Amino acid sequence: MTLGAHDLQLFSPVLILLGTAAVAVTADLYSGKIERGALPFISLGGTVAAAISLLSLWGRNEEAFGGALRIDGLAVVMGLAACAATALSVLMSASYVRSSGIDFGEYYGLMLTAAAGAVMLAQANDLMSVFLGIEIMSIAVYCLTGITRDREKSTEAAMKYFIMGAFSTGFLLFGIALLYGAVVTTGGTEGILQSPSQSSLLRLDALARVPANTPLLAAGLALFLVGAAFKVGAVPFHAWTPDAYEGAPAPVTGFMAGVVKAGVFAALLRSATVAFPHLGLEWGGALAFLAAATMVVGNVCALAQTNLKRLLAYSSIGHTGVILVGIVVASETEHAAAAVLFYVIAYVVMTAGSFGLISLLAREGGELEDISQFSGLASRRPAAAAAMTLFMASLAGIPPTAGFMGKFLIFREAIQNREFLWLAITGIAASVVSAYYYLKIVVAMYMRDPAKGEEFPKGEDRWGAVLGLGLASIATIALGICPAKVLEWCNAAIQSVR
Amino acid sequence: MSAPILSALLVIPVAGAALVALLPRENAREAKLAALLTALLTFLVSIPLWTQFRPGNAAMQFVETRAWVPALGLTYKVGVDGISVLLVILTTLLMPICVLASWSITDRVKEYMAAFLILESAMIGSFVAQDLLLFYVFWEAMLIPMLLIIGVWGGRRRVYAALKFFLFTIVGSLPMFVAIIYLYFKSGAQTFDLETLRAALNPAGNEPLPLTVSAARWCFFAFALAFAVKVPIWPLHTWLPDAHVEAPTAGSVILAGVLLKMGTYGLLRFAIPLFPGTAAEFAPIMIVLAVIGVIYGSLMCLAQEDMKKLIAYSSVAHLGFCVLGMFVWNDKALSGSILQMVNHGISTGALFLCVGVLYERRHTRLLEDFGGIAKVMPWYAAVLIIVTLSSIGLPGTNGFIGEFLILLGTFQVKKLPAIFASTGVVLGAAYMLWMAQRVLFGRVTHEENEHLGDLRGREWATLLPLLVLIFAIGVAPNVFLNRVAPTVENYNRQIRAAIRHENERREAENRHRALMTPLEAPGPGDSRK
Amino acid sequence: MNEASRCLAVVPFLCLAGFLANGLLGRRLGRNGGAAVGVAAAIASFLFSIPVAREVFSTGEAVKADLFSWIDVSDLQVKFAFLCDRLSVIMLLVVTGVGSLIHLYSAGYMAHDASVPRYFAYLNLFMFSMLLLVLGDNLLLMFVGWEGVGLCSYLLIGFWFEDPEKAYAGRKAFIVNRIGDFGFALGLFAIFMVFHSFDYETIRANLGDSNIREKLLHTFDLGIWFVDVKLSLVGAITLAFFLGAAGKSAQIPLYVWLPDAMAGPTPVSALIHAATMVTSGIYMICRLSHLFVMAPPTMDIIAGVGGATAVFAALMALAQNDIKKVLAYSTVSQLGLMFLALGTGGFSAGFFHVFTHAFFKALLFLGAGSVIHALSGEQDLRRMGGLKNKLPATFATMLIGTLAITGIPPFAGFFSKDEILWKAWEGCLTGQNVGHGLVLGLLGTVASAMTAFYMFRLLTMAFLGAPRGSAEAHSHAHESPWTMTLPLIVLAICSVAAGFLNVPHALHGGAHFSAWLQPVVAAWPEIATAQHVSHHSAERGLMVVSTLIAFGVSGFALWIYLKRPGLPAEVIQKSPGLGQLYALVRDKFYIDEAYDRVVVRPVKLTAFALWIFVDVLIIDMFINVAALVAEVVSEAARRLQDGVVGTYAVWFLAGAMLLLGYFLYILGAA
Amino acid sequence: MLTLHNCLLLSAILFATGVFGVIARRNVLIVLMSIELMLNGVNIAFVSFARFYPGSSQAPAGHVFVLLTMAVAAAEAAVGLAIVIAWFRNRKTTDTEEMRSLRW
Amino acid sequence: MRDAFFVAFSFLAIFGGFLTVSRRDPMYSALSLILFFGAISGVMMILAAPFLALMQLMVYAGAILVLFIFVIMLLALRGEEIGGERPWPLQLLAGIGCAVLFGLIAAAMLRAPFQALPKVGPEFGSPEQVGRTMFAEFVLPFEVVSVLILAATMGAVVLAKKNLGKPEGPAVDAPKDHGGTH
Repeated sequence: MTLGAHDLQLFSPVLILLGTAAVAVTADLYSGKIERGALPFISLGGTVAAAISLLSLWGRNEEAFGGALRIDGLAVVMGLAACAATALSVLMSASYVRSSGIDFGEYYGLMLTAAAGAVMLAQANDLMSVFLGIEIMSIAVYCLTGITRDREKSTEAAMKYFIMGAFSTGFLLFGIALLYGAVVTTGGTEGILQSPSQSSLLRLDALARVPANTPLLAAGLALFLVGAAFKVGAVPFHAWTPDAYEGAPAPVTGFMAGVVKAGVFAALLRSATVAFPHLGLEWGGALAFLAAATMVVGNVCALAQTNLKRLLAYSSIGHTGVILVGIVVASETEHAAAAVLFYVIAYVVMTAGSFGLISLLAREGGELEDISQFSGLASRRPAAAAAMTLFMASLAGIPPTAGFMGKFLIFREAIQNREFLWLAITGIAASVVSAYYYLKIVVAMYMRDPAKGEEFPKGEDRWGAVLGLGLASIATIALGICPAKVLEWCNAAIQSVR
Repeated sequence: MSAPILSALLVIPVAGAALVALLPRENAREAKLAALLTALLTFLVSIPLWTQFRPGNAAMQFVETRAWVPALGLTYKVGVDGISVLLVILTTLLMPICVLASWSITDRVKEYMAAFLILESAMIGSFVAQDLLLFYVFWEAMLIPMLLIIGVWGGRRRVYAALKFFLFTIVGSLPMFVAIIYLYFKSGAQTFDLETLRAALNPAGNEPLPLTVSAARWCFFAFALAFAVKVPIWPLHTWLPDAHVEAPTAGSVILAGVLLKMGTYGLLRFAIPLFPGTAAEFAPIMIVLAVIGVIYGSLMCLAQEDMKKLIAYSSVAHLGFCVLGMFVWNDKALSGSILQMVNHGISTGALFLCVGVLYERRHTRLLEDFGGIAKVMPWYAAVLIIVTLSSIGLPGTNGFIGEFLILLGTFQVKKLPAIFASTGVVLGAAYMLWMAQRVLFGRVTHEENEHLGDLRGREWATLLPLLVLIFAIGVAPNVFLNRVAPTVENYNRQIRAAIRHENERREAENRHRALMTPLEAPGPGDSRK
Repeated sequence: MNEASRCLAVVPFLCLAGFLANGLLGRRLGRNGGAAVGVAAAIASFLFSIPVAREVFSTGEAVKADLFSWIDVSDLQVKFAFLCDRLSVIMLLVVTGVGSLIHLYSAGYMAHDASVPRYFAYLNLFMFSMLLLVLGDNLLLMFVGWEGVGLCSYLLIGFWFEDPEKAYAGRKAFIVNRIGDFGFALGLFAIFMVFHSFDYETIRANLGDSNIREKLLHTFDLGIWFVDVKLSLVGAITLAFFLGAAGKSAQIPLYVWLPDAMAGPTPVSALIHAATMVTSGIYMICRLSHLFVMAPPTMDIIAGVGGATAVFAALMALAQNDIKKVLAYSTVSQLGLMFLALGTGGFSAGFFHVFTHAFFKALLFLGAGSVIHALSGEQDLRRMGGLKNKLPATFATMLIGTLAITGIPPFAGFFSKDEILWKAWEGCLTGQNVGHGLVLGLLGTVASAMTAFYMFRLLTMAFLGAPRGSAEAHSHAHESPWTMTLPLIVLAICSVAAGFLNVPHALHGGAHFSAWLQPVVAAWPEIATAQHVSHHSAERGLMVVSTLIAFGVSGFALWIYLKRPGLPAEVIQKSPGLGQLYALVRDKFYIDEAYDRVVVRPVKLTAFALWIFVDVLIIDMFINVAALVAEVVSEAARRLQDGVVGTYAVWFLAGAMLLLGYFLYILGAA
Repeated sequence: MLTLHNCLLLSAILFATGVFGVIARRNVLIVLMSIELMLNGVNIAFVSFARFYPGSSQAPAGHVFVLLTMAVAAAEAAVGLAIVIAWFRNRKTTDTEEMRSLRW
Repeated sequence: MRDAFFVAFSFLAIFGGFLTVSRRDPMYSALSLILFFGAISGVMMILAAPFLALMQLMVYAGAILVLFIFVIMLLALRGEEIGGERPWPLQLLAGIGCAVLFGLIAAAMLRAPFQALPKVGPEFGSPEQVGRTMFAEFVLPFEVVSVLILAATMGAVVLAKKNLGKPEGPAVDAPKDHGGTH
């Protein structure tokens, strides 16, 4: 097999993103500070272009690079989610990076590269591309986390994130190795080995042909899940999340919360449907406990947080739990998979929004992190406060918002299956808790008086963040009120995987 | 149906809210005006609901159905019948009054008005929604605006009150959320459409009941909990006094006038029709709780020093009557309790307005800070007395009709509860007059009160419509009842039939099971799993 | 709808119009205007009721006026309609007639008050409600009026609301009445359960229906509450209604509000708390007499309570020094007599006493009013005396009133009271039910004897003897304006004449009044009425005895308070026992205090305790604790995140091992 | 004894050793090295699978994967060390237990 | 013979690994890594992957290890900067944990079917063969890895630069550049 125009076309979204990344970096290289204002536009343009090319791929379920990638609905939808997260984050960053002195090309370059990684991960159809996708994404994100390198917190976050990340990479890789072993050791009977193609050994569908009771498969799957669970921050692999989210610059946090989840959950769904269809129950059972633990721990820990970013980090853990519930149920009903897609999209939007607000309010001194610092925001910046309230409501799952629809979709599926009812009820209980801490923020913004001399920076020069917030808010409401179309796409996407 | 009146009612306030929000912050006055006009417009639009309503007709009217999310069985279906039409109009009527009553708000007027208008849409939505999930969406959508109204423009302990309100409600309603979804699947109807669900859950013929006894119990419990919190039914009522005390005047008016009705309305519209058998099974408990609410609430009033708290507790008592009237499935009682919902909205709303009048002048609500007000504010005194009388159900006022019908109807079915509840009427007289006396009569004890001005034009404008209604309903209740009655009769007929039928079916099933395998018969201790 | 019924339809609304005019435009009308409107409304209503009365008297048939259908829910259909039959026509005349007189009187009495319009507004509203009560053609309308008059008495008692005492008295009246109304309401519910209607006619008609009778007489066991009490349904119903009546007509145990009600302006006391409202209980029982006679136990209870009240109240009247309080207790006592009559089946007797009592008690109150007016607010008998010459008209009229109430022939009181006593003694004297009759009879006689005493005490202390009050107050005392004296005179005439409407057969009279009421009230006990004729001699004997007693006691009272004013004091000095008794009586047996201790305070205490313990301590505490626990758990949980990578790795490893173990177990086992 | 099992055991041992290093050591650099150990262990696994199940190919997928792993390892090492330097600039230490500014 | 070498290299590797994780001074660890990498490449040699063995030496020993040592010397750590040891109970716990982990994985591995060592041709795993496979079947990964390295370089440069503000000097080096742009 050689790489042809066809492959490149299918691969174009990733290429566009990477190209834009290179352009951003080089543009920065060969230009003075003046043109730096153009970087966001470049990156935005690239992202939009990538999104468009993704859309152009909608409906054609084809494989590229000899099956290494599969461009189908799932890939497109999750890719779009990643692009959306990127676009929003770029918007949010525009003013932030300038105020914190990291407005150089590499920032956008890394962001776009990570996005490319996520998009590729969403398309990955063999273990190797899964691995590479995750790695590209992760490495870029490590760097982004530490990019404000004169802030101790930032570097420390990067350090922790990196150590744990590399650690988990080891597990993931070992898992892949064992899966590979499982394929080859059992493949002889199936006659794959005789096939000239080596790459086919690593394809996900090859795993589907491995007998379920192969020990190597079991171990490999376990370690593979460990790696994935780490990336999405599921308990007990979540420990890095709060630190990384708190330490990273706000726009980056929003970015990684969304993009990483989009990519990894896409991979999980794909492997669940393509690689381990025959392990549905076991897979579901294992994740069910992870999901429950994740929802509980995440929300309970968030309750006592006073640092907004950290609180949102824990809340994101909680949401991971909910999504995992969806994935668990997906092993039974395919609607659940669609629900997962929808939830990820909703999550991307509202998270980007809520971190966007932090970026918007950041100033030279740094970010507003402590909840008390948001006191009285509503009286100084009503629009921002309103938007934040919207996002909080959405995260808490209060209608009519995207978050509510997402929860509704996922718990709907969970409740449908008697054996997952307990998950749904756990989730509901957890979201009661979550309602409380999201409320704390609203209370602070609206019902407390601003601290002495607390000046919230004005929004004039922050067109990007403002625009981003606006878009996120609209999307949050729209997804909450008329989700029909998006849901259709998600269903179609899932159909296309099967 | 000709014009989409209900949709208009849902859209106009939100649009108005958007308009208000877009106004620049400086001109608060324009914001108020815009809000007022929007509210009035909504009211005008809602008038056809009254005029074009076909009284003889028990079915849903002004129905609009559109696909919402077909994939999930969600439909946008709205309509009103005799039960809800009065409440919708009550809402649209109270809203301009609230806006007027909030004229003295100076802090963040835009947000205030916007919150109110959004709240109005949500409330109307919950009254007209005929799709369970649609209802749930509106139901929860009320939370945030109300939270802000209490928490931002409220009194000293407003944050506590707001949180309490929010958490009580959300803890109550999430189980309902689960139950709704559970029904969607277990009913086998695969829809959230209320009518279809009801039919599916109460099959007419001999096809098996979709829910097991325990499942039905859990679902009913989930629904009842959500609504019981809102009503509030004892002992879930403690959020109410705090919320009322802290909320701004208009907030209290809306809270008492409409929000609490959500609970009773929900019981009536959803909890009972969906699970008639279970409702009948739990009716004794509900009745007992209602009676406790009546007496307990009245007693509480005797212990209060804060006027708003007193009135809040009186709400507990009044709504106890409403709940009592719902669980006997007697036409008179039910008509009474529906009317009583409206009455309570009017009387208690007016009471809160009266308190607000004093509060604006003296910035206190403690009874001990007043006395002899009748001397300085005679008209105010007259109004307060009238409202008080209507609240204690004096004949000739609206309160009498409601309470009398409820008690009369209940007595036909259940003697003791009716008798005990009737004592609430005596206590009611005791505490309300006690309040009125301590505020109005005696000598003027505080010199600050010497020169309080009497009611102003704006305050008249807020109170007059309510006064008119108080007597209108009291003297000519038929005008209102004949819109309610057909629905009520039809409703009770259905429910009673359903109860009978379901009980027979369960009997049969149990006998059958007992014959088959004695062990599998579901006992009351059946758990959720 | 003929002319009479048209008038009937108008009558109550005239008063309503007066109320609205005075209430809404009071400021514009001013004092005189307000008074004029009020009086005009009352008189107009009287004039309009004349044709109605003529119609009724001429035909004997009821006049009806349907206005509109009021409440109409499923099987509950209540018309807003008026009915004026043989019973209500009398009340109609009394209310409008006496009412207009008292309105007129008030115009003079209140002339100097600050808020005349408000006063007349209330008074008109009262007339309206009272007429509703009387004329309503169904129990529900009666109930409306019933509560309406309660409201008005509340407003009028607390008319001078700036005095907290008065306001309190008003509230007390209302709440005590509400307790009675509670009974009334229960009665209504039960009635509806049986008859599915509130209309008098329907009820009356259906009483014949056998299975309804049988339903009514069906007795059920109340063993759950007390030890083995059997009560027939009708018994329960009538008891409930009697509770209502007791509340409104100030019988034991609900009489406590009436004495305090004297806080209101005196004309009000005359109209509401003597002539009309307080008698509505009797009216109601007469209305439902056919129901009551089905429940002998209730009848006995009524008789007993009535008798007891009569004596008890009279006893307290003996020792009061406030002129109005004396009259108030006397009213209670008289009402007690009426109930005594009702309880013994003398519906017409009781109602006749209502009729006559309306005149002379109103007269007495108004007279007292004019005395108070003359002494510019002085109400204490001990500071009066010697007013005979200052207020001749008042004195003359009040004398008549006194004679009437004392039961001196041939004044009105004689005939009515005699009939009551006869009904009371009847059981004894006819030997049907000796013990029963003896007790009731004695109660009645004692009560009337005491009446004679305290009335003459009052008269003497007020008008005769030497002035005891301050000299200049006495010198300023003057006869009242004609607006006040005129009503006195008219009422005095009535008090003389009214009696002759019902000269008993024993005196070869026609007993027209009883005859007139015959068709509308029940006859009970059947035997007695059957043998009525044969006991005229006994009846005459009773008359003589009671008359003698009346004369004797009155003379005694005159003698004491004229010749030996100090005597009571001395007696009390002599024997401490009597002294304590006197103190006890004077302080009204501490009933109010007892109620306060036993009922009012405990309720308030319970309320407070419940609030503190249940609401604040239990429910809210539970919630707060839950919140606290959540916070603590969360605080603990977040501490696990100690920030050390190594620890994170440990969890990671643990998780990895769990997953590995899980999959190896699940799949390895497969 | 050159058997698949032995090779795999070797890889597992090396992997476990690396894990131990990550958990038990406090010095960042040593932790990073331990991660390298883990990756090498994995490489051994790949290679041995490739060796014992070569299939028809002369260069099985395992080999290619090992190459990728090496590249990735190199990249990670570069990034990791860069982060170490950045962090060292701020905190003047390489002791992971000093990473306490983010916790709870 | 081959078995003996295998065993020897294995033990060397294990020993080297043990040394690496047990030294207190990173420099010693780094030095013992050399031993480890060497042993690994030996094992690879025995497992008939000469090209990989070569790569192992070049990449790991040649690049990564040098990088490590370079950084160690750059930081010129002093005692307290190196940081202390974890308390022994925790180390013990970690040891046990890792043992268990090893046990679990081993349990899975040992239940893999036994496979006799298949014969392979001399050119098995030769650079030529590997290259052929790679460019024939794994071209995407190959290209993507370049992206990965580009990203890594970018990040490393950004992170390791002295201070923020205007970046000085070229950020990326030319040869890696095209990796991102094709």
